[in-house]
Amino acid sequence: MKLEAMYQEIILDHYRNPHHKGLREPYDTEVHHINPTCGDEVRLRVKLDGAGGDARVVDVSYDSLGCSISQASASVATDLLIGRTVDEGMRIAAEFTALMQSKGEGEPDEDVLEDAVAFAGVSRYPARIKCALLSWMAWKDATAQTLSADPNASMEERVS
Amino acid sequence: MKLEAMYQEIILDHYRNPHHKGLREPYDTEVHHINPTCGDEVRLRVKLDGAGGDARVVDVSYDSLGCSISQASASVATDLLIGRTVDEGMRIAAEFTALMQSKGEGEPDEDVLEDAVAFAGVSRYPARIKCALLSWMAWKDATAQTLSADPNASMEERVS
Amino acid sequence: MTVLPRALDAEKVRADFPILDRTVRDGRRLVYLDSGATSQKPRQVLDAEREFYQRHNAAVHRGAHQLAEEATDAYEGARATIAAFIGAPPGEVVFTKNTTEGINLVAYAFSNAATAGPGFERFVLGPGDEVVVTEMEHHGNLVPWQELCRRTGATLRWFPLTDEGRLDLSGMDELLNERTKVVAVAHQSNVLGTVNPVRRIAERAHRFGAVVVADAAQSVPHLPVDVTELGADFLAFSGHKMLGPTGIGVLWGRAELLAAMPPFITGGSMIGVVHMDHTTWAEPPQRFEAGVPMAAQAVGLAAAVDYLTALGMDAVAAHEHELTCYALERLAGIDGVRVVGPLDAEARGSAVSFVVDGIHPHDVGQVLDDQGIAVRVGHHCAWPLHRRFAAVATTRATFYVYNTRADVDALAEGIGQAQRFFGTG
Amino acid sequence: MTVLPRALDAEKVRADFPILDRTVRDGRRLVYLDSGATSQKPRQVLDAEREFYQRHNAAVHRGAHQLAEEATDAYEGARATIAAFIGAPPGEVVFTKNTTEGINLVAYAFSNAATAGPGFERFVLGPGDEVVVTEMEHHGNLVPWQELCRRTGATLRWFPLTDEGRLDLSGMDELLNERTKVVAVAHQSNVLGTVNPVRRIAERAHRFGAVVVADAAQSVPHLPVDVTELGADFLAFSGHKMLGPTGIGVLWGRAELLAAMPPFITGGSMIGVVHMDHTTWAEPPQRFEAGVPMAAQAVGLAAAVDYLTALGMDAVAAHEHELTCYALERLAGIDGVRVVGPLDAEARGSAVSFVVDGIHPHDVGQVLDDQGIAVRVGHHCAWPLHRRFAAVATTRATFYVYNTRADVDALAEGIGQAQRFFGTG
Ligand SMILES: Cc1ncc(COP(=O)(O)O)c(C=O)c1O
Ligand SMILES: Cc1ncc(COP(=O)(O)O)c(C=O)c1O
Repeated sequence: MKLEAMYQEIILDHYRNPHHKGLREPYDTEVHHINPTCGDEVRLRVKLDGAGGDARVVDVSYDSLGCSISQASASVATDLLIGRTVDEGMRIAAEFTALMQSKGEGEPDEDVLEDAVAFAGVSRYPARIKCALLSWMAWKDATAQTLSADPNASMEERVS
Repeated sequence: MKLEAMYQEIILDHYRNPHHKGLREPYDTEVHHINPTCGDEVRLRVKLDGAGGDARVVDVSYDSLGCSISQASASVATDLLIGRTVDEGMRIAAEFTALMQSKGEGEPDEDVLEDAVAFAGVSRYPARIKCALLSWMAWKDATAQTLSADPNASMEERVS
Repeated sequence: MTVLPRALDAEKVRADFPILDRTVRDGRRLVYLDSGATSQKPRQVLDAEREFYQRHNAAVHRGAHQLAEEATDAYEGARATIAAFIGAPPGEVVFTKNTTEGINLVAYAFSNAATAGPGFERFVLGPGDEVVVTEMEHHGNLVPWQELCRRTGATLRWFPLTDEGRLDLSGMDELLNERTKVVAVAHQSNVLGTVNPVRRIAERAHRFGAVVVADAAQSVPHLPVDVTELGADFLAFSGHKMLGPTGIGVLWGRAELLAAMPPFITGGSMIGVVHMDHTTWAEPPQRFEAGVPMAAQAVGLAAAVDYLTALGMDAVAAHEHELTCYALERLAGIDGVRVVGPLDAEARGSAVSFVVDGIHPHDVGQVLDDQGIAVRVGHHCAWPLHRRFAAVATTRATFYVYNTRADVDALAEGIGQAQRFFGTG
Repeated sequence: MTVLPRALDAEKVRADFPILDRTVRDGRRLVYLDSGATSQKPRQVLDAEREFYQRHNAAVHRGAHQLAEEATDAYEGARATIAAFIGAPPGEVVFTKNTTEGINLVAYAFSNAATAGPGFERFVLGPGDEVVVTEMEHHGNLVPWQELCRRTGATLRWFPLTDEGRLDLSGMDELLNERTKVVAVAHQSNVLGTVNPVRRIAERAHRFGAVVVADAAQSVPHLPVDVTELGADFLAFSGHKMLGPTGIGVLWGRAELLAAMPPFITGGSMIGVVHMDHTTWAEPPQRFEAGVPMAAQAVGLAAAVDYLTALGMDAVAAHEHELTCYALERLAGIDGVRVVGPLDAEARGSAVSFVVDGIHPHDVGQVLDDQGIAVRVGHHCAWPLHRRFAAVATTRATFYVYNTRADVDALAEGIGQAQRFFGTG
């Protein structure tokens, strides 16, 4: 059974008890991302303080429909992102994306990714990578929109 | 060499010295048929006397561009059709069409088809059957148009 | 005395499918329950394709040499075989790459007719006209009609569904009326399994002169289908779902409609005469087959049809019916499992979609996959249908000629395993 | 010092093509000179397809089980292989069923743009706009543009030809102007063999913002083609002409144009979100690949590309160049034979079309066929070109990797045989 390699305890814990879940005020931008192959969705809000890469991520809140991997990933993402600067967050997101694309060969840096290292096993299952990335994509999108203050884009359905 | 089975002497004779070739007056209907796979063309005129199936085929004249088989077939067709009634002509045309579709298995009736029996070998070559039928199709079309006196259809390019 | 259909011997059938011998996920027996997405191929089909390439390959309809004759014979012979399979004359069968292309071909005919010139008025569509689909359609029989409406200004309407997963025909008398120009409906739903009463719908639609398109992607592979009995005007299906190769599909259409229909994809081999400034069209079916066609795949599909015919489509349907009954029974026996679709197997094919309380379909599918069981999870290209049943996604098992009761048992046990793993069972 | 390309060993190549061992017409050696219509397939390609079906077959992009992962990997791996072959990123490669579909896909984008909503304005076309083709186009790169003009009210214009069979570019400055929105041109003519200066045309067309479509059906199989060097915006070609399976083709397009292009065939797997009343699109290339794709054929085409890459496209081109020179020389030596197309082999591929005085091409082809020589006769889907050269039809020989000088000799002798038979030689 290789199931445990994918569904590490950490993942199941975050899935059962997600952190920072629920949509909160105040926020700058809300996005709605959808995985077109399975229909999973996340609504995610970002509140920043400051401008550019040095802006601080004051809050990330979300509501989502999806599988254990996408739920746990959203929970882990908020843990990692809240309180960082945008630049730091983007670096972590890049590291996590690289891990997901590593086909099980990645050697995650626990100092950077913390609980997110538990997703290493997911990268062996191509169909699940999008689940793990859904909320990260949404966060990147919402953050970019906030920084460029594009008022239109916020509420439309986006496909990750 | 099976070439001779296809290019019977009778066919080559008609090809080199076609009968009734050239467009003549008077005529009721002229049609222009084209073989879309190779571009071969025939312009064919029909002059009938009378109405319905008993009408007499007074003249069939034609001008054509095409291979030995299509040229010889036009020549043989005019030999067989001029002077017959429309009903007789249609019967001969049907017999000839059946022979062409016989895949080399047909046993042509020489009393009906006369020189046209020489085309039996052509039916083994699917790509050439249309050549042999081109002027027959044109004659059937021109005759039908004359009998129904459809004035529009006469000069457009038709595909056989 | 009724004659029972020959029974299908699934074990014997399995021996013809090399892929079923392989293992997955570290040595698990492959339990393939995803034939609704695409079927596996028997040796006979692969052999037919290879034989074509190794002996007769040439461009069909384009050469005067022996190989070209043989290739053309093989291609047109395949057309005749497939036409006979659905009770149609060969001239009414158009080869496409898949069901989706076939449906688009008809949809584009309706918008192209506006500029196609005389002879094609039958297909002109515009504002005020209505196109009717159903809420259970696969995207392949929904989006092309949405797009047609967008191009022409016609209005899209649809049949709703009952809670049981059947078409709700109660509003049919209003829905199908003098404005209705096209009715497009799945013969068998790829999610619910529901077999729709195409004939009844067609009879009403025809009163108003509407054209009826049946999406037969999930019916022709699984049921005996005769186009005359079905009553539709067009029928589209895919080779890859019926033991045939990928890259080949069929659009059947009534001869008089095909003749009145402007072309879709244009190019070589579908023309009458070509000038720089104008072109005329060949007769159907050539008019709709531009370019060098998928000849080897047509030959492969004909071999698949021969294979199915040898089994007997009645026997195929009976075999699937038995598996469906058994699967519905086994699933009913598992607490926390809800089937989305009819719970009885009448007028119902073998697609069995379900949700498991507390476990997302992706996670159900993952646990099944870990045991070698291949199912599909997601919206199965029927997103509006899933919204209707308030499900983001479902897990779907589909059965075919090579499936057995043991496969159903594996599925049921696998679901139990998922419940244990996620602590919900 | 110049590095000579590796020479191609045609005898060794022939051993990979089982069909070349067969005989035709009562025991004649097959001399296959019809690769311009479709090529033969090496064992390696047939093996790759079969291996896919027997080991990895599943619907790509649609499942979460192991077979679906493997099938998706195989399909996307094929895309990457083929993209690399033409110097493009994988995301710019769209799979189609053939060249014809690829060109139609672009042509329909221009008419669909009118109703496609925001984001697709780049492709809107209308009265006053001009679409430019050439008089040497294959129907597959002519009729779709005629039809586009018919749908949108745009005007079709074309480059004329010189008597030698080259594009007459003398009027280019007038022909390509601010009204020009599309320029569609064959990279290599399937009748004349002429290789057209796509880059030069594209440079002028791009000054006016026009989109340049190259029909590469006859170039990608025969020459090293790099999309960056070529300078076009779209490139279409067919697998079956380059040792690959039937039923698969490629449309390459620049990423920024693909992104701004509305879809053509709509249905499953090309969507973003689907509601009953509106739908959004996936990103390219998925946006243009509706329905279950021709996965096995993509894998087969990738194997064909690997085969050609192993031979080296420089070596392939050099081999064909040598055969073309030799064929032009042998044909020049026969009284009463006139080649339609350039008489020198510079900027010229291996399609050699000709007429024989006093013998119709059908009859020439028949005599050749009788000797086992497979050529094509007719207008080769380039009817306006034939009118331009006052020929109802021509006889065409085309060469590929498995042809030899002995095949050229057989052709020359066969023509002599035809002249003797018809008493003209
Ligand atoms: C120059 C050219 N363009 C387009 C085509 C069309 O290719 P296909 O029939 O594979 O779509 C061909 C070949 O038939 C060709 O030679
Ligand atoms: C009901 C139904 N319609 C249409 C399709 C589309 O078929 P294809 O993807 O082969 O075009 C499918 C399968 O995917 C289907 O199940």
